[in-house]
Amino acid sequence: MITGDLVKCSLKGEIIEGVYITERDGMAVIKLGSGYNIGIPPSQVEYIEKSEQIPIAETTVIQNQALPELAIISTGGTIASSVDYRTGAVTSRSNADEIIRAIPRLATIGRFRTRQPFTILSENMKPSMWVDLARTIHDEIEEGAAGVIVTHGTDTMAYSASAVSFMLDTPVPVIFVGSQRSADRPSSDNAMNALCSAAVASADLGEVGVCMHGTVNDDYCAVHRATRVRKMHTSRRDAFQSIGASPIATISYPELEISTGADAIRRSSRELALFDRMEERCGLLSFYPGMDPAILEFYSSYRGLVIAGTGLGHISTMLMDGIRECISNGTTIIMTSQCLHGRVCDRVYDTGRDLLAAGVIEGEDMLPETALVKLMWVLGQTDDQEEISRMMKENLKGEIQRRSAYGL
Amino acid sequence: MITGDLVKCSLKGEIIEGVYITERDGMAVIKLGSGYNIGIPPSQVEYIEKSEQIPIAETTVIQNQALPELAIISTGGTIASSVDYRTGAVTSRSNADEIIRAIPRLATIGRFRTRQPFTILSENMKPSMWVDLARTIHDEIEEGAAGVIVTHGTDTMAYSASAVSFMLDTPVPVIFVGSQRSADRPSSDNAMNALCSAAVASADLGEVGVCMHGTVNDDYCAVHRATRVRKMHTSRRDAFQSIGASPIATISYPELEISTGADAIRRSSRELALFDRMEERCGLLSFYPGMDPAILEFYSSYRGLVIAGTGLGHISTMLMDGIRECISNGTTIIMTSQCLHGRVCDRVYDTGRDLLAAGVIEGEDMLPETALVKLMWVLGQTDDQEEISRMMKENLKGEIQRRSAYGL
Amino acid sequence: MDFKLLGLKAGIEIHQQLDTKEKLFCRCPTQLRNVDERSKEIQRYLRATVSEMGTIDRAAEEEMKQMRLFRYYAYDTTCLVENDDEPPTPMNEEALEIALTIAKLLSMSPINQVHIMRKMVIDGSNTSGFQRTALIAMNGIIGDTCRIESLCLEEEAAQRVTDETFSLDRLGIPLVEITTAPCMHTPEEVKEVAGYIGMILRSTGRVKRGLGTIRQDVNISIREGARIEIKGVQELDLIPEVVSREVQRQVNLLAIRDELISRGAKVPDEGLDVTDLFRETKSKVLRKSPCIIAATLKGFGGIIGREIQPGRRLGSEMSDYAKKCGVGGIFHTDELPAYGVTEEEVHALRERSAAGDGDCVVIVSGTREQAICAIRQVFKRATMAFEGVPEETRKMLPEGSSAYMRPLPGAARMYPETDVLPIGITTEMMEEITLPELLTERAARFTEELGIDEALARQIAYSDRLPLFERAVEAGIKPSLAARTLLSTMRELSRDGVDCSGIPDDTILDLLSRVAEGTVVKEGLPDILRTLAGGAALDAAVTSVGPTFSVTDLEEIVERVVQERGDFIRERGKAALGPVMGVVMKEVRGRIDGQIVADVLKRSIEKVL
Amino acid sequence: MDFKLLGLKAGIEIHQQLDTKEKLFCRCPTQLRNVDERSKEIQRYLRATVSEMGTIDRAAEEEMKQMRLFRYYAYDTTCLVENDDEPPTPMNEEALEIALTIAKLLSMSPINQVHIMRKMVIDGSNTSGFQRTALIAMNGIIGDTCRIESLCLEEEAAQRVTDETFSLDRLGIPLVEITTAPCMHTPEEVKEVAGYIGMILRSTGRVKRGLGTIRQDVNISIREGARIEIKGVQELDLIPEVVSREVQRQVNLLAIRDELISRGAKVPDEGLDVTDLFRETKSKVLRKSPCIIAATLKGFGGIIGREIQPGRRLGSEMSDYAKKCGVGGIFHTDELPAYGVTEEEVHALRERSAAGDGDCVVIVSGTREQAICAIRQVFKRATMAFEGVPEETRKMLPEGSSAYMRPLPGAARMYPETDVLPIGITTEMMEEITLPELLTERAARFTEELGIDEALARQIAYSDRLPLFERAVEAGIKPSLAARTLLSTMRELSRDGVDCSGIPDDTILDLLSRVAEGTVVKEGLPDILRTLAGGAALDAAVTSVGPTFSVTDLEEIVERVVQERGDFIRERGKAALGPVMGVVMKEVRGRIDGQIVADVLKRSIEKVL
Repeated sequence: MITGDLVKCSLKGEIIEGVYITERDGMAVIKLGSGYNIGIPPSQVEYIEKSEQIPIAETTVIQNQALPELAIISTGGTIASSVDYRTGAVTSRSNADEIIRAIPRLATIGRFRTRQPFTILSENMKPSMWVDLARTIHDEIEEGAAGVIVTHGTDTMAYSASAVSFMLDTPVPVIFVGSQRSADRPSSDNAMNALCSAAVASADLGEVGVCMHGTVNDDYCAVHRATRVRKMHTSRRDAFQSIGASPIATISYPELEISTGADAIRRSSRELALFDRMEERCGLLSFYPGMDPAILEFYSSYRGLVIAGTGLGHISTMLMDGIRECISNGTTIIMTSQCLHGRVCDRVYDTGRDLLAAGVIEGEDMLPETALVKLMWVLGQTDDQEEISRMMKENLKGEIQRRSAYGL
Repeated sequence: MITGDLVKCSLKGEIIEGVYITERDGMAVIKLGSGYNIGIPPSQVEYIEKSEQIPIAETTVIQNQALPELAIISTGGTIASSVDYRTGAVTSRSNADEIIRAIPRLATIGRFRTRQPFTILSENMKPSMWVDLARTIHDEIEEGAAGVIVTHGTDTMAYSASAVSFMLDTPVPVIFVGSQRSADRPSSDNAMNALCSAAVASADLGEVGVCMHGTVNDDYCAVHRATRVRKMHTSRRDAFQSIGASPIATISYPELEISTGADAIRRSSRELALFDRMEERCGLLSFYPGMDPAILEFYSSYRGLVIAGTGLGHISTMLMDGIRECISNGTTIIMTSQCLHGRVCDRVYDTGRDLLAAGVIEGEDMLPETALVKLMWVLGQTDDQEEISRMMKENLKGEIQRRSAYGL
Repeated sequence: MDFKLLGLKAGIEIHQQLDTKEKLFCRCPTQLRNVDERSKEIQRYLRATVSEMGTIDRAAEEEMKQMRLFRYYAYDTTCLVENDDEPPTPMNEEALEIALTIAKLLSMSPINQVHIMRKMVIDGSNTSGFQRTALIAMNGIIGDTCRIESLCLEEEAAQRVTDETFSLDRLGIPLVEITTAPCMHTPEEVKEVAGYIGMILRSTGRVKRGLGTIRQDVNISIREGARIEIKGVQELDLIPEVVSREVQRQVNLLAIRDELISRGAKVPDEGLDVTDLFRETKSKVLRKSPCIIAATLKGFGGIIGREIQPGRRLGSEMSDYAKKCGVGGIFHTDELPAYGVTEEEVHALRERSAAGDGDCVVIVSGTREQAICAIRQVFKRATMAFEGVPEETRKMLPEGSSAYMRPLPGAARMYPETDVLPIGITTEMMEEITLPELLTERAARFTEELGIDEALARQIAYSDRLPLFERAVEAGIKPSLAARTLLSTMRELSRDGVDCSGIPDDTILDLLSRVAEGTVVKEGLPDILRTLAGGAALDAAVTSVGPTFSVTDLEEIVERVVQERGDFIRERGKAALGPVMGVVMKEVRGRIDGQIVADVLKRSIEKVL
Repeated sequence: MDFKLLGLKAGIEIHQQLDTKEKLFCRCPTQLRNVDERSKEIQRYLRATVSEMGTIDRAAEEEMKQMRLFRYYAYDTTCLVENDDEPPTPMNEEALEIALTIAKLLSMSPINQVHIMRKMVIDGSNTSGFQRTALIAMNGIIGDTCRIESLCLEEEAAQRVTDETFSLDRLGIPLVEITTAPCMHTPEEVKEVAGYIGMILRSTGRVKRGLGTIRQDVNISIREGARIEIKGVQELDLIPEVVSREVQRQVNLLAIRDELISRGAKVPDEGLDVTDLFRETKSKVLRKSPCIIAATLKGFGGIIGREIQPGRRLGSEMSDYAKKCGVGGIFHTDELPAYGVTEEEVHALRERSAAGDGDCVVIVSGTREQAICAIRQVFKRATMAFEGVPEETRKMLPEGSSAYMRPLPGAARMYPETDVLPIGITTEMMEEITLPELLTERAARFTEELGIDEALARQIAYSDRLPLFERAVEAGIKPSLAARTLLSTMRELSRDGVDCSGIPDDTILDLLSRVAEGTVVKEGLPDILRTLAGGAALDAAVTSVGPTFSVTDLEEIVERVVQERGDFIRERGKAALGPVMGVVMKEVRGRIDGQIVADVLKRSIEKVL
């Protein structure tokens, strides 16, 4: 039997008809006429006939040529997915017509073309894919896209956005968008997030951002700077938060009115350029009490290591020898803080001063994850130790804030 | 020359007298009569004589025997430190008289006795020290302390408090307190934190908490449940935050009025008991895109591993083989989320379901750091895999919340 | 009406909330809250999602005609799951066990592997836009002829506070939905079956009691009619009326069908803007309306205004359809002139619409968009009239008639809940379930063991206070006292407007024990309960009704009264007991048992004689 | 007064804000803000910390007498460092370079390794409770006889808004503190040295200008007197007055000392509660006071009321000390009866206090705690009177007298700033510094190169508009026009109450260029500047003052005027030029250069003649 076959099954003598869906944990899953699925022993299921294939009725999509051309690059994730109502399987909508059919109001904001460099669950994202993604975005902008929307699973969206931010100098908005609740549910945040991201992709912005719900209400979306954003909740719609910085824009819903922050980078401020080398042999290590110093041996062959230390950027003195060993082996080590908020300062306590003396670079107020992505990128750009150190300490794409504003 | 020697030094012919402090980066550091320190080449410094040792004038401290007896256990950290105004060296105040002399109002709250199991920078804290600390606290309570105050460096205070929380069933408040700004400065948060912690240590509470500034103002302190607290800022006074939970109490300042939360555990709710075995071979691994699966080999000999996965608790499928290998080697693996807020749910996506099938245990809404400490403790209590799994999923000391309240 | 002749087939769906500690897919308590206690609000839109078939479920589509912002009240007893901001937990095992118990009581076959489904509901009552539901068991038996089709375990929807505002406290409370086959053929039969199932449910002792915790939906069709689901029938006694009115409606609709066909009636394709006709009208609604659209329904004259059910006309049905577009309703010439619309205006309207005598002109008003949407809905319903009875979900109106809610939902709105793993139901699980004593059995036992008469025993067994009754009897209180207090006394108080439902069981038990101990007399119970219902504590209530009154106290009064009336007593002899008793009772009523008074007085009179 | 005879020794400390892009220990701009622009507030207590020596610095202790809650205004231009919620950054290199430049200009020796210190200040003006300061250089030379002791680089304190409220915008702006040796011996000399150092500072072109950006503190002592630091002398011209009034104060205090000793005066140990004496007094302050404490100072009669400086008595000094306890001041019998206190009350007070004729009774009022604290402060200051002059930090009062602030701080309040690493100053760093042209040299150059007279050249060189002047000259504008506009014109406008300081340099430069190009006439400058100061844009200002006026326009007017006055002109001949010029000028003043008018008119008259 295959999915869709009409079957009959007996339940305590009573005969019931249904559609065969799949097998699960040794049971045959049958969809009854009422819509309910039930799992019963396969032995009780009997094949009747193939089901009739009802062709999918598709309305024609006409795009308004007067609107700005926006590129949608889909990489997977729930934002543009749809569910097979019979099996529950989730498939990805990737062509413009499909997307507009799902969210018709998009057609009033722009005309869309789509690219799909790959489709993955975002937890399977790899640095090499970031490079592919950055190249795809670069090509789209080069070919005239007025803005780029990247649909992405939320798990690693902040990492990817940050990576693209370092690799790409963009004159147009590059907006990452995802959804926290699957697109198949009427309450999904996908439509609002997609509409807001389209609105901001055609707005006066010239940098890489992440556009997601600003609150748990369907009231506005926030666009976060790619290098300052972090997924701060496993499931809430407003999981994405700018850390130590304000969002660069907000978009009201359903009005789609955009309000841009004072320090947002405007459209055409930068020339399009791509620097797409990433050094993958970089790691991120979160320190904890009792950490075995031997772990550093694992990283000693790495080109770069970001440590998320405690407090102002500390680790146990037990690790100091390993740190020195790594550095003498040519590993660049960046200190960030597992506190996430606030600035690393290794000049206050002895432990910190020892780290500085050993050659550890203070990561200022960079998020540990952003520091990792940046380190991969910096090590892809240069081998010169002084240049590496200079670039890591310099604010390149908003990842470092020279001042720690109060109230964020 | 030693610290305190009177010296004269010549500065472009001019002779200046001062006190020799130390040598730093090849320079002799001299304190001038004006109080300023300067560093000059040692060759320009000439010894005159030993300085007069002025005996330290100490006022007598009389403790009020009518007040509740509170134990102060100092482990180091800036909270009870004082600075040598000549050298800048920081020393720790550890006996009751010294502490009361520094913060006289303490004497109006309780009478104090002190213990100092060790003095370290908190980043050098180790699980074996947690055990010593828990034993010391246990002894103090057994000997009649009405409350225990543990002074602790802030870097790893949350880890230690959490560890003590698991090891110790306490009928009295066990309050960890630290300070974010060094005690030598007039603006230090140490006095307010210490006073608030003493107030709450004598209050109607019977659990382990962390008492720190509730805001950046000197208006109130919050007491956070040990297993739900995290240092969320490198430097702000209000760095400690309850994650996904309300503080269990607040103490107004300077009034020291205590307001206790509805779910706080009251004094004498639990019998004193100590379970002081911790399994140290446990690790915490924060997943990031591009993580080398080989890292899991490092942990395969561990008894326990907490993973801070992405989103609802995911990692790359590239790591699945390593995970299975670890588990088959007997490593207990707990999944938490690097989002910090929210609950792990590995039933929603395939990656998660694969993890569950491999035997990974969902860490519910536990903080990754708390999950690590709990895992060390649980593995110290039992070898039985089912029991381990049951204990890890059960709320023992407030580390798991069965419901995710909205608004926290 | 001869229902059998009409081919009445009726089935019922019973929705019963379960009394579990926690909700079905989260760990919040199943506790209802006062909206004033809300701590937060959230606001969301819902949108129907397209199924794989490229279609939107017709019920969902109906709800989507307007973009509505829903507001939800959250409480400290609700969590992120109700907010649709956290995946659900695995299904509540307690709820599943209760559902399986019920299934076993109904001799149903459990499903081997239960799959949790999402049923799309976008009227705002579910934050997620769907209701989680699982088919737990099938094929049960009830009585001799009737079959239970299915038992589902579902989550309760959020309670509507006002139009677009919902309260999240109720959302997620476990609910069993028991659906019978359409095996009933008279209105009375429907009521009986509903009553029997209700008894089965309450026999578990683990279902919620009280207003709104059980709801009956009735499915009704007659020959040539269609399946109609009438929702929200809360009172058992109303069921027969609802059923017969629906039969009447279907009969009338079928007659209308025949008449329309024979008249060659016709539904137009388009409406006509007649806004200008009503510029000066006295009808406020029309005068203020930015757009008025009219349409002539050829051959519908007199039919749209025809009553099909008490208080309901074909026009009412059209109006219900039109309201989905946000308009207030429709006007039609079968009822005009009226509502401020004059004869002249009607004339002008008919003229403009080129309506003949046998035609009916319908007008709708609102914004242009609303009006266009509404007139199309009218056309839709008018077209359906040629088919007879459209399949619909309807809601019951207070007297037993019904109004249109939405089309019957199709299977398209049901798809798997991927966040919750399926659950296997094993034979062992079913065998481990111990069946509770049925309430009918229990009533019989009360009669037999406690000597309570059959009617009272049945009342007690079915009452909300049954657990309290059983505790009281266990505590040694006389069954008759307990039964009388919990049933008669409280019912009488209730007729006086005193609501005893808020008095805690423990308090009542304490009070009954005091009566048993003699420190409170049973005559005082009504007054004490009345005081307790007002919020007083037990001790205060007892004291307020009167100080405890000893036999010695009584003897003093009796002695005084007997002395005062010595002559009368001596005159009448023992026959004086009655009249003198009245005098004494005037002073002591409610403070001491009448039997004791009689005894004491009798002795006292005997002494005098 | 013969200052040399009195042994006057004076030194000065000059605090000059540096015009850096960022603050000294954080990366905020050095921008002052209006308090209305604040975005947040924070509230903190400060407490003196005990040094290793077991002592609290006496200045800090003085500030601690009350537990004060300080409130700070934060801005979007301040950060967590100003909030004392983040460790400082390394020292601002730009500020260090300016400081070293100044040091080099003053021929000072830089410190090899600069250590940043914390100077404890708990008056609330520093959120941390200390001011970061570093000794950068020592031993400079000024003139022939005077020595610069030290140059420190410090962070500016927060600006006080009201008593306990401070604004964080100023906190952390870099400041150089230049301290001279006590090498000045007359008030005038002090002013000269201060002026010279100020010139050196401004020569760098990298210091802040304007109100409050430079502050002079003066250190003064006379023989047998004591070192007094008078803070906050902002105007150079006031320095001599301040110095001589302090000398006068010290002379008088020494005389009081001698008299007290010769009288055998005595300070009591304790005060006396006299609250009851003033229950009915007309003095509102006393009547409302919960506690009044009196003390008899034996032998102080007449002395406490004695003037020691214009407007200041010994009593004023005692009052300053008492105010540290939160009381409003003191009363003493040398000035009573007064302030509503009657003769009788004074009598009663003296009697109760057992005060003799030569004694003075002091009373303080407030809460009991405050009053006890205050009377002790009075005793403390009275005891000091036997020593003559106590070492003090004082603040300047408007006319040049001074009031007590706090004791001179000791070295105990200085300890290392462990959050900032020491900085090495190498010979190379010093050599790389290019010294700026001194303003004196520049003035000379202006005279020589630009032909401006010496006085004007000096004015220009010292003026705030110097950079603008230099830009103007570079842009080809006549130096005399630029100098006259920037100095005379603006000064005259300022006298009329027109503040030109808000007009941007670029606007002024543009305006001057238009004058140079002839599209604006220099006669129009005052009016245009006035309009600009009111906030107008340049084009608007130029237009508003009058349309641009061409020579052709002028010629028309001239022709008309000359024709009208043909007879007069012919009568007077060339002598008519003056009177007719007056008539023309009435019409065109401010719109065209007078010289052009004269030329055109002259030619026109010649034509007529």
